[in-house]
Amino acid sequence: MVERLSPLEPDFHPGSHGNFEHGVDVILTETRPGSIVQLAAWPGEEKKLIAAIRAVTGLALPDGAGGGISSGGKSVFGFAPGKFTVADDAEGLAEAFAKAVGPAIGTVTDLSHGRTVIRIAGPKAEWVLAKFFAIDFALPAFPVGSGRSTAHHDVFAQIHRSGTDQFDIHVFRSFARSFWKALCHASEEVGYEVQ
Amino acid sequence: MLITCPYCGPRDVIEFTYQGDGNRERPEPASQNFEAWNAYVYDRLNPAGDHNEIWQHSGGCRSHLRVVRNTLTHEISSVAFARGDHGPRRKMEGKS
Amino acid sequence: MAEYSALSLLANALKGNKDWKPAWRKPDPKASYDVIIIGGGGHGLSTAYYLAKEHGITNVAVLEKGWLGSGNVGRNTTAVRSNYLLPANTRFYEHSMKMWEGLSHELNYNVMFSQRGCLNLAHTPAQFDDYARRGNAMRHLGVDAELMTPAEIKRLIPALDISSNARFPVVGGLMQRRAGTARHDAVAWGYARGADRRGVDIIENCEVTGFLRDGDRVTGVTTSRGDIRAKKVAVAVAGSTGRVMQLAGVDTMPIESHVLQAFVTESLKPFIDTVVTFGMGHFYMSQSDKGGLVYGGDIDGYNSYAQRGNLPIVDEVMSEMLALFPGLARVRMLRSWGGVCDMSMDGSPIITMGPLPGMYLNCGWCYGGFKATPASGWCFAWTIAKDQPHDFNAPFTLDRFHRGLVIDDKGQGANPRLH
Amino acid sequence: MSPRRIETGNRIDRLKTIRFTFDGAAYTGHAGDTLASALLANGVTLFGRSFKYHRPRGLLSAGVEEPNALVTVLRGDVREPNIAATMVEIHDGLVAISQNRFPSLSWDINAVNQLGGKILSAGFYYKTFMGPVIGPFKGTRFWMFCEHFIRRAAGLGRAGSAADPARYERMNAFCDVLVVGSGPAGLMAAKAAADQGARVILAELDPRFGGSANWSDETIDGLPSADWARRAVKQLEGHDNVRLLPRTTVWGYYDNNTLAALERVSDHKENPGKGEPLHRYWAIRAGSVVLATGAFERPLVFPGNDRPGVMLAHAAERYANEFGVLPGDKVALFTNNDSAYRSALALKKAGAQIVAIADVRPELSGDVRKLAEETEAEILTGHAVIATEGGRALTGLKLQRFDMANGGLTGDARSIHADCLLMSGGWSPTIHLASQAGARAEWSPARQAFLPPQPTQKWIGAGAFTGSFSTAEAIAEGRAAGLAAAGGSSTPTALPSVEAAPGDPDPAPVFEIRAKGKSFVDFQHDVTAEDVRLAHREGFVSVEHLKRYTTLGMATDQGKSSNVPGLSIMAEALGKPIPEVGTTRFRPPFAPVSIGSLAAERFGDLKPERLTPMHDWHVDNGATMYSAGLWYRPMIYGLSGETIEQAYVREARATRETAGIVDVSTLGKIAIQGPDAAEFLDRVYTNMFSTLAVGKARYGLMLREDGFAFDDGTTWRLGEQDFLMTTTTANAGKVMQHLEYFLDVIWPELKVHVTSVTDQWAGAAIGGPKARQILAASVTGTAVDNVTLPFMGIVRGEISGVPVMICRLSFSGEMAFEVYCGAGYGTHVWETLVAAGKPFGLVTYGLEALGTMRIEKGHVTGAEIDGRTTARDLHLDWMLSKKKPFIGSAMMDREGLVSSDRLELVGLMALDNRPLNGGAHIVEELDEANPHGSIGHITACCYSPALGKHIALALVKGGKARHGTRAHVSDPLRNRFGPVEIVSNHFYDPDGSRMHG
Repeated sequence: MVERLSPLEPDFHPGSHGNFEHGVDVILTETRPGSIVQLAAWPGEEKKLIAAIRAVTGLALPDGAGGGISSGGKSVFGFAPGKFTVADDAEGLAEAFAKAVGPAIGTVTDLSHGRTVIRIAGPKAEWVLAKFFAIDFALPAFPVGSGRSTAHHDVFAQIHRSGTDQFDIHVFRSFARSFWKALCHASEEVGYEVQ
Repeated sequence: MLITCPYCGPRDVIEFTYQGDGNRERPEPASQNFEAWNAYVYDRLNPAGDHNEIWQHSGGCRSHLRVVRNTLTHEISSVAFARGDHGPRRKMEGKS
Repeated sequence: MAEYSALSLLANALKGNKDWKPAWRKPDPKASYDVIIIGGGGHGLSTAYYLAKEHGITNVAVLEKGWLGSGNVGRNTTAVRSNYLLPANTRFYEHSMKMWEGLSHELNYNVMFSQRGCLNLAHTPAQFDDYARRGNAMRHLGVDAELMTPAEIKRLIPALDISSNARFPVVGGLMQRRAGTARHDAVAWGYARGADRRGVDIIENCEVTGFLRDGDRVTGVTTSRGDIRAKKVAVAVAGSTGRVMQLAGVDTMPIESHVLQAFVTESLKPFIDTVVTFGMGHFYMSQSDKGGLVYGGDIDGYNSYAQRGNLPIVDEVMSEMLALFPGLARVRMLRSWGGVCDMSMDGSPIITMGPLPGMYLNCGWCYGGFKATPASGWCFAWTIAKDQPHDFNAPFTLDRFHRGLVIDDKGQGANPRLH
Repeated sequence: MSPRRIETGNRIDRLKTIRFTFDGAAYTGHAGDTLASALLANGVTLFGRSFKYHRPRGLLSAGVEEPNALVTVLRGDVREPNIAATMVEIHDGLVAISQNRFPSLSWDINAVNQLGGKILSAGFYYKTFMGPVIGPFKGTRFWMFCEHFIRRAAGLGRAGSAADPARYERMNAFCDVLVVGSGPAGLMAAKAAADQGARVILAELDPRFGGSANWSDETIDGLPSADWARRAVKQLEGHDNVRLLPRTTVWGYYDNNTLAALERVSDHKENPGKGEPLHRYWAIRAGSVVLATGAFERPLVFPGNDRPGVMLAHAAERYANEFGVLPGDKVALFTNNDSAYRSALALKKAGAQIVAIADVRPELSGDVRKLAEETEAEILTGHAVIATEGGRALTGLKLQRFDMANGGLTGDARSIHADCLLMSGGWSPTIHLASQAGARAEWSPARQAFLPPQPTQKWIGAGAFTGSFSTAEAIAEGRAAGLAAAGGSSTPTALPSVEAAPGDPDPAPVFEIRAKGKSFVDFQHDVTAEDVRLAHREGFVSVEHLKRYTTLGMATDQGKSSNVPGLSIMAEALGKPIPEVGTTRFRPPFAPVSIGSLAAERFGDLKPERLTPMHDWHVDNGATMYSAGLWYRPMIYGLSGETIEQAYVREARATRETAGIVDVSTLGKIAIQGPDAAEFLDRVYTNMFSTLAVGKARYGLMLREDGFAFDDGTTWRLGEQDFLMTTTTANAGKVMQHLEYFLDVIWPELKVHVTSVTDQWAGAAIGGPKARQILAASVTGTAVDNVTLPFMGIVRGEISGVPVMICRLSFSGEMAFEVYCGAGYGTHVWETLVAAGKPFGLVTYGLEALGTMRIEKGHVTGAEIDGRTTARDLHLDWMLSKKKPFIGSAMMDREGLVSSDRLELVGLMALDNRPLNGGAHIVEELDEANPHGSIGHITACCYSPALGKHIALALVKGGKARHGTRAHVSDPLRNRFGPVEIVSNHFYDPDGSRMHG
């Protein structure tokens, strides 16, 4: 199979950058999942869709708006009423869901190429993200596993908190390089490493 | 200004797109009542006080919301999903 | 010797400035008038002035809820121009421009109309063509317009970033040399003084609380200072049109009220000598004679009567400002304020008889009200006096929306937020 | 040691000497100094020139309210004008210059303006400069001639044009309690809220927390107040739920408790850290707010009150106690209240001689008299200052007996030598933020001040802000406010005890001493008491008229010190109490805010760049990129030496002769999925989509609700319930919102989901006579012949291992195919197609050639669908289904949309064989000297290689009826006039035989 090209390529520079003399406070990476799928249930069919997600991925979604979970290279989170983003390191998720989610339950939209996932991790991850997004990143307000839909000016983002100090940011592929550059720029203050 | 999206919670107004007077009811698609159509497209309630209006959380979950907001103080007294809601609307008057 | 002149200034200074008279009287309202004008802003005052001067109708009262000029005439960014795309707008605003050119003398009051030019920057060849279309439309109606190259623009505005690596490089611009700025408050005061001296009663702190009716017909108003009857009642309250029309039982209008913020920096030595607008967003700026950069951008984008803005527009406007003038990053915003605009459904105004018998309506000015002040009052006075519109305002009817005769300079349809 | 440096001064680190320059002269100061304190320590008295009269001015204050001592700070070419010297922390290498003077601060030629004082009264410019009504100076010319000089005389500092290399940043913050101000009230509030477990932000505009505790020299909890403050700050630093923001001015109070603050992160540093911003703009969403912003001392209005050396009393106290600078050796005090006695005593303790205390009040309380006696000054109750002496520094003053009851001055004037005069007109609570988030301020006749209004948002006040001027009250109110803001209840522990100088918080109601000479109300704008009275005579009596007519309170200090004195003078003239004159409502910002901080991270980077999957390939292969909205698209792939026109003509010609390929990834793409998808499309598009077969595409047109044309594009039916809609690049976002609105608000019963998949797909359009051969050579898994892939058919296959979707449709008018694949494979598929096309002569083409071919075909784009045109105007009426209603169908036949004089789409051919211009107008009769009679305009134009002519699309009145007739282009802007023939917009291959093959 042909390898997918990352949209970050020419501006992806592994190594330490910025004010890192006293250590790096965030690590930036591109997670490059093999599959990203958007699932959307018809009104009243959300439970069935959640069951299908469990059947396909083995992930049990917690209740509540923006709830999510990740495990073993797979993650899922709600980003809108009845709508979920599922990502998997492996390819082929869309096909699997196409079988599991019938037209009576909802729709499956393959976004494996359409979204780029940038991970920011480290003790200053909240600090750096607060420069972009007007949402509360404090742990009580944004628990581990959950997702948020938000935007930084023209750049729409779904943010999945995949760890206490770790966030996966799903952005439109066409904006990814611009956003990446901005994220690197904003991380200079705290010192960052690209992995 | 913050709008409390029923799905996303309180968010800055920058994430929302205003869609105007939420009292208007669109005539049936095949309606030939042109005055009703005109009223629907052009005539707006514009009160100084509580205003029933539609917003889209375009920089978030993209739901449309029915918001009651005071146009003098910007205070928001209620927010609900617009979808499936049969909240207050203004029937567009007009002779057919 | 004119009442106001260099000589009178000197003569008064020698007498310790003790003899200056009030710019306008502060009369109590009479029981009735020939014409009542609701709204002591620029448009209401100029309407009163031209009713008296052009049509000999002097038994006129202007009713102002607060202090005179407290609405948008004192809250705008003072630009005066007639660089519109569509002929109905161009003709009307050009009429206004011609009146501006003689206004200080007309009023014996220096409104400081400074024809320093207004430059619209274009950032893509397609946008440049759009501006060319507009400029040519102006030229075919006898209005001045010219295109400028980036090099010419740089000579005119040295602080402007025209480099090709700017995110939105400047590819050219449309210049109207006769456009410019005026001292906004002086326009209200000058018209007030002029109307007052022709016998018009200007009544401040007089809030209209309702309309007197005889059947459908409007026969006067109730106010915080008593009932006042009139043969004709004219409404010129842009920004409050929704509120006032509701008092007359007209609940819906093709108008939304929106807040438009404006900003001024601290005083600076001359920085730009013209009005300039950014083409890849919404930003306009000029410099006042006092030295403050006066600028603004988009409306906040939702119905409001609050005269207070919110932060997203502040950030947006400043970002666009620095995209053009990166040297201004350390200059500081001194003051911001909000005005309430009547955003109409096609971005163009309404000057018309009705919608009720005995009533006349002037509203829907969107962003454009200040520069329209002379022509708006002139046309409205004509319409009130003759019970028919002048050619200049004939297109600006209330029923044009329903009839599909919209005058949509921006091509945004019935979406007031985008005009 | 500097001439005025003394031993006190708890903010100064004498071990650190700092070197800086002011107006080119080298000075030294210490760490902790402001530019004001350092220069004052060096004996500098003259700091600036006033706005109108260019009078010499010194320091009035020690803080943010400073109206006089404004300077420009230079960093290389970057200029920061109008900064109060009192707010500049010195650092090594600081370069500051004075402003609004020529040629120098001490010899300013414009000081001549003082001679014209009476002529240059308030509003004089409205009465003159109008010029003659005839002759060369008629109209606006004379005014503009005068204006030229007025503008140059006006203004303060000079802005630069050099781009600022500094970084600005925005930070979004959330907290339960925001405490604004860190005096005793603020410290107590922050502590109380933090102890309740609340998330707290404490913002202080000074570099040090503590506010008045830093200089009041009181005792709190048995400690000197400054030490008490240090201890309190240390305790707060130990809480991980507290964020301390020094150098942070909270300047705006917006809706829903959103506050805006400016943190000056590295203004005070010679070299900021790597990635460290100069300013950080905090947007804070606070559950509740404690306003503990203190109060501003007011000047008194008397002749010569602006002389350098005349200073607010507490400011002098600050310079002595906080900065270790004695503002004068022989100091006099002029006051209407008790608070200033403490200031006099502080200066006395710091080593000054207090030569006299003049108090407008006839009597002093016993406590205060005791304080006064401690200063060893001559005490002159019932006296007022009626004049000051000196040039660029104070040398003396004149006093006279004063009767508070009637303002009368009696007896002989007395001269006193002094080099510093402290004045105090009482205090005005700093209610600015409260005024932004509250009702009308309330006048307190006792305090002679406006007190905070009733809140309209969630805030609680504490300390001097509320008019409680004593430290003991501040401490009690601060703790109560912090507790309440955090939702806690009162705790029984004792409050810290306070030992402070006694005093009555209420001043005498005296603001002005009316004597001969200019008495300044607004120092920076040179508004005098006489100007206020002139405004009254001319009827400008409402507070807003006063402000606008005289410019009172409009200077950089926004009337912080002048507001109440100005109002009181107007109130007296009107014979009304102050509250009936009114108060101006304060607007954001509380203090001026750098524009860089507001643009924040978007400074230098206004908009993100949107790149297609093949972007790097285009750049690497010689494309000139064109910025289209946020996208970048290839404009041409120029060969060396080619002009733009040569390049696009070559590209278009080659496409029509062999084949060309273009990146179409930017087209908006929306997945329309669900059982009602077809029904939905029928309602959205003017034409039918429910009849479209799976595996087929159709061109569709949308109208707005008002019946005007909105957008067009092809929509592909990929499955029974699965459509892929394409939109124009420019309208992708708008169309998406349009669809979402109808599904969410109008037709919630439809089971349809819409998702933006623009970024999922890379798209390449390959067209031309050889296109099918090239495709056939590249694609596996499907045939691409006319039967398998007819016009508007869709097939799936693979190109070099990558799954692709191919639709046969044409924008260029040639036999053409759009090839879509996953965006991550875009470059791979593109390169494969380009390589496969090489033997056939395939060219890559850009937007210019794309535009050329579409003009030749007469297709419309955003230039024609401009929001004002109808389907009929564009000859798309064939797409208006009569079988079903659709969005806009009810409105599209209104009178204005069907009238015969509408502009309609036509083609134009230049008859003079010269290029046409976009935006040129069309006329029937040419009149170059006096252009008129426009019948339309050109929307797009090009040189057509297919026709060998300069052609254009145009919107022209009458439209089709004019086909075959002659008209003229009239383009006075570019001086291009000439004959054209009006023809059909379908210039090339009108029956479509080439694309149908």
